[in-house]
Amino acid sequence: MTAQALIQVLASGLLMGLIYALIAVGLSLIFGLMDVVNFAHGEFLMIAMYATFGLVLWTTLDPIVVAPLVVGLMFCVGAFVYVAVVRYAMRTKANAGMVQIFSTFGLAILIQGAAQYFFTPDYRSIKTSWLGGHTLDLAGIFLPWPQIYGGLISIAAFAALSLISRTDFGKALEATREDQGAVALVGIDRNKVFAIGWGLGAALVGLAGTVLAIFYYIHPQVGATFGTIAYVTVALGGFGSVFGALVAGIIVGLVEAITALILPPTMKAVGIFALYLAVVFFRPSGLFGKL
Amino acid sequence: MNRRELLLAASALPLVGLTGAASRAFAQGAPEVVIGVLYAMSGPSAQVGIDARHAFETAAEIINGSFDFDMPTAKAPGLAGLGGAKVRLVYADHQADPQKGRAEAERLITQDKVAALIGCYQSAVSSTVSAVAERYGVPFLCADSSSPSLQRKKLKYFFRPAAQDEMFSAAMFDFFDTQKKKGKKIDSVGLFYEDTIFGVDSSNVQRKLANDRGYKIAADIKYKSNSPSLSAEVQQLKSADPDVLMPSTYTTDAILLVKTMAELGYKPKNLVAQASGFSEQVTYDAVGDKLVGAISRASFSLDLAARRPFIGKVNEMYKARSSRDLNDNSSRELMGLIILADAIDRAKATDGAKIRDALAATDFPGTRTIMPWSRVHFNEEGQNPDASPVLLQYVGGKFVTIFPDDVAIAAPIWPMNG
Amino acid sequence: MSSKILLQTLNVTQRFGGLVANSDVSVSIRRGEILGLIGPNGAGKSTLFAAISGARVPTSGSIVFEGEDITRMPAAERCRLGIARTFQVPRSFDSMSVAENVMIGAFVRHANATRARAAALEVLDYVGLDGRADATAGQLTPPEKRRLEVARAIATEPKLLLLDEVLTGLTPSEARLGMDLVRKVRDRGITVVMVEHVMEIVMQLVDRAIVLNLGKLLAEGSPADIVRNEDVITAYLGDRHRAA
Amino acid sequence: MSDATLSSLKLSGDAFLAKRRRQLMVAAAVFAAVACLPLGIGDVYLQNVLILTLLYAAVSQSWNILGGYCGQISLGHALYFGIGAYAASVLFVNYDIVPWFGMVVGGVLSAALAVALGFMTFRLKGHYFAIATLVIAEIGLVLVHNWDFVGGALGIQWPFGADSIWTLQFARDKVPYFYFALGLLVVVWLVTYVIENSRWGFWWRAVKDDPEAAESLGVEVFRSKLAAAAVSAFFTAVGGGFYAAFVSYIDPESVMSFRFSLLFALPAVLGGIGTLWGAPLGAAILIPLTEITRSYLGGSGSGLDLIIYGALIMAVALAKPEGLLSLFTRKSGGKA
Repeated sequence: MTAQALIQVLASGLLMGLIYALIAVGLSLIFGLMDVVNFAHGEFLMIAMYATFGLVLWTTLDPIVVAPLVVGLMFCVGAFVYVAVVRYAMRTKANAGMVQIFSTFGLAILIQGAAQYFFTPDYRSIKTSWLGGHTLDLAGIFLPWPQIYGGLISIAAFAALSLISRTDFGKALEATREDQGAVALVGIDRNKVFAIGWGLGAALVGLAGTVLAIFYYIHPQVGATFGTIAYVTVALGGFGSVFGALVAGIIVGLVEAITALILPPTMKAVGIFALYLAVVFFRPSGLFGKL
Repeated sequence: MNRRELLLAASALPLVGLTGAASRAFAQGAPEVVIGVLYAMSGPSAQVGIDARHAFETAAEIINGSFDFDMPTAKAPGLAGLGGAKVRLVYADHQADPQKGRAEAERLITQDKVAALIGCYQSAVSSTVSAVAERYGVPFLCADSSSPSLQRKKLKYFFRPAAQDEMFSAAMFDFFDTQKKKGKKIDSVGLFYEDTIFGVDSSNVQRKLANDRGYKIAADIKYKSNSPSLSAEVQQLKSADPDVLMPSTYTTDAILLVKTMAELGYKPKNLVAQASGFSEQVTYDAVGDKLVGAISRASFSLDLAARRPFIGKVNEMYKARSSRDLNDNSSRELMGLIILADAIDRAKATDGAKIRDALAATDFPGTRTIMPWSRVHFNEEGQNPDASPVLLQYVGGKFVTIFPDDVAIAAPIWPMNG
Repeated sequence: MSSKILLQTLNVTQRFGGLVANSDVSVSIRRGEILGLIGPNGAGKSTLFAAISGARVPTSGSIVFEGEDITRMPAAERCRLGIARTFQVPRSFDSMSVAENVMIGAFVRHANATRARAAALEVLDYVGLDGRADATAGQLTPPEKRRLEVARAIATEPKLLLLDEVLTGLTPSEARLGMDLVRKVRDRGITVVMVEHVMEIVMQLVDRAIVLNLGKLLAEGSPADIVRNEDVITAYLGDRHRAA
Repeated sequence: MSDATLSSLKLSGDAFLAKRRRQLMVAAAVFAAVACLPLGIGDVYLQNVLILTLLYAAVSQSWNILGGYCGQISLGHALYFGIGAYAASVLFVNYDIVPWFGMVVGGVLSAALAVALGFMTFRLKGHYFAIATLVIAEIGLVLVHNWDFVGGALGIQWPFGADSIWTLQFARDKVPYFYFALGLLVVVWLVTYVIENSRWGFWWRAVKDDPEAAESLGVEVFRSKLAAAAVSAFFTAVGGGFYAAFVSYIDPESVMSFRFSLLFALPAVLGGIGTLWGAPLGAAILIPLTEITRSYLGGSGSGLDLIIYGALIMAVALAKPEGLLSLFTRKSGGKA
């Protein structure tokens, strides 16, 4: 394998890693806000991909153009899921952890079933788009435009997140997560903040969905493929840490690519998993998690 | 039966009754032969099951109705040997799980009293289902699992009319040999296969054939199915750049593979696929423009319709149900049911042993099928040794038969990416 | 070993990054006494408490219990040696009954569940919770929870009981009942160390007090000596008086 | 101590013993009733559902030992199930060693592995632990997938043979499997019952509620977790060995995929974690429901069975967070 090929693999891994980070950050955000792990996160991604696909088919516009619409839609989906499901899961005192895991897990199965019911299990993919199939050739290093776009979107999203954290709303989020009792006293509606938090988390994974829809295939189980990676990414970065999700996403992308070079590609997930185990062995709360 | 009724009522699912009624509505009044159909109807490979359902329903329509096709059981309405009995299909969902396949096979045999079973796509499931069929003495027609290991068990009730991977791969290498004789350069092959029974079995056969016939294996890549990215894998293929890329992949990965190859600027000199994902219309809908010149092995070719017009009609019937053309899988499934029905017709009974003997005695020319097979009969392992496979090349938005020469429509474009 | 000293800390220092929470603290706990460990907020009481109970290993220095160096010994092992503790915020096992909570402590001395149960019931009777044996721990009132903490600790049959602010936040009448309980515990022959910052109450109860300030040992002596100590008055009482 | 309180305390102890005895009698009655089921149910399909229900009840109860009693949520028990299945299959198919022994070998291997992995993972808390278990099981799956000695992706087919209780192979008869699965459940239940009232049982529950407080009361927290993991893994593996004999064909996906890890946790969670009857109750509802919806709704390929299944899990988790068992028990003093 030449040096060029190595750079190629690393570049591809980096771009994929940025997209992983974008998929994962919503999960981490929700956890940071209210200590809930959403096991239907991958299914949110799947809904966003179907939504992108559907809108592109219906409006004949480009996935990039419909993206804001999908993100808005996903915000509503996230807020709705909070109001309709998670709110109740949060109320229980007994087995709180289990209830959260299994209520969102039940939701995930239900969404998969519904997707199969409404969209059939067939594989969809967006055939033509501005970026789809186009590649940037940098002296023999091929960088597909959809992935470059995904990487840029991801960086933009993280920049926006760091800005949001400085706004009043960001402070309200922070306050809610620090002390849920106290915020009620200063007039912040906890449920509203959580609903918005869920909306935001879903919107972020929705954004990732609009990117993936350009170059990945879409089917009812597609969330599972990325869901596991998202969980490991979030845990590796540290639950609740937005910056951790970014760093971990990039690391996961790179490690996956490198493992596929060293080991038989069938074992490439092993690299990510082993890395996770090694990291939490020394840092039980991930790279940037709070203890 | 009562207990089952009770259980159903207890589970408070009125829909259960509805689906049961719907499948029973098939045959009203007339005597019927029940055949159990086992596919994954939910989960990642559910689409195959749903396509299969359309194929079987088309086949049942042909068997039960009266059609002027030169195929067994087509002309007479129902099965003449059983007084015009209609074929009724009962579907079961095995979710690609061998345990569930086994349980569903038993349910079909003991509750629905099926005369025979047909299925299963996933070789792992066909494995447990064939064992159940053997134990209950009910014939199992393996329509589309192509793992060679299935027939090695020497089961009495196992029958596979279509080719298995050894025959398919042998056809590919026969094709390479003829190309080589024509002076084309084929020195190395690149194996790219998923880490499932299908992929591993296929690659084992191909590796052996390549070694036996003196082709260098430039790449031997086993990848994880449904990976989020295939960049690193494709990069390795690109570095190795074999003369022929031989993928054994399912639909999802076929789409991703082709997209990734295009993105990374890798144009394989030639691509000869072990069907599966590369015989699915969905793949060509998605990435057909990048697959011009790709070759896939197949059990089926629509080109044959030019010689046997009824194939086109059958395809239309299928298309009306599923809105897609018959492909490698659906054609085998459709034909499989007809072969099974023909045996039941000749057995003049729904008794397992008699159907089995009739199946074993099956012998008719391939021209009476929709397949490119030369003959339909079974050896002592239950395998049809004359299910001659073909190679199809994707040219001009459709598949063209290019091998073997006796059924070829056009000369192969080789190399596909010069 | 029948020395009068039950436990000693020798030059215990605890650093958290740049912050020094305990600096060179050497104190002794005498057999059979009720010792108060007091100091204003941030004085390093809890840190020293954690070092003695085994919740944290100090950066340097050592801790000796009955002549044995236990500096690095895990909490569970210390418990077997005879050191028990309570928590500032009561941490009952809320899915278990009150009796079962106490049984956890009793299992240190009784491997058999029936005997552990009997021992637990005896302790519950002793601390006055016998009527609540079958209640779920989560249902107890806050003062009852404190009592349960003490009961659990006693059930481990300790030589040394470390009480972390057991009297804080109680009403005067509840506090009095609590003090009675502490005396009763000492009458069982258990040495008691109480961390408190409500000095007024503690001083009525303890035989001796140790005052920490800014991580250092400030004063040590009888309650009467302590309240008269100039340093203590400026560092602690003065502070409090000014704040009040 | 006054005589009055003494006698009241004694009563409390006696009441406790009476309760334990009553539990045992209820169990005897329930298991006896279940043992009679094959007399009335001759249908092979229903027998199959019953066997799976009993097997999942037993394995979920094994999961419950670690997850429910000790509070360590494992999402990777498929690893132990797979080890059991593979140990029994490899020993039987390659070395002619009867599965009875193979299951025990698998159990011991799994228990040893659980302890070894425990050293790595038991420092982790909450989701970090759960994801570590998931990830380890996935690594195991990939390794088995690529390990040719155990058949790799091709799996292992048990040879056809005459019906025999030694080889646990029965061509058509399901009843022996039924009694084996029931026997396994009874053993796991009894082990749980005995441990529940032993020092280990109490330690586990203390570790689950508050590990730090437990540690201060002399509980060997780390060792408790290791012990719970070992017992849990042992019986999960025995269940896996039985499953292999029952299906007589295994491949990595069909015994080690993440789906199984969830399926082992689900009955206990829905029935009531950390209880004696939660897992069996959860399995008794969940398994027949999934099997029957799949068999009678799944054939359509519409995904309706998944919708019902998902909605059920969600509904139970939200409506009865303590588990369905709370519908049946009047818990002392509690709200339920």
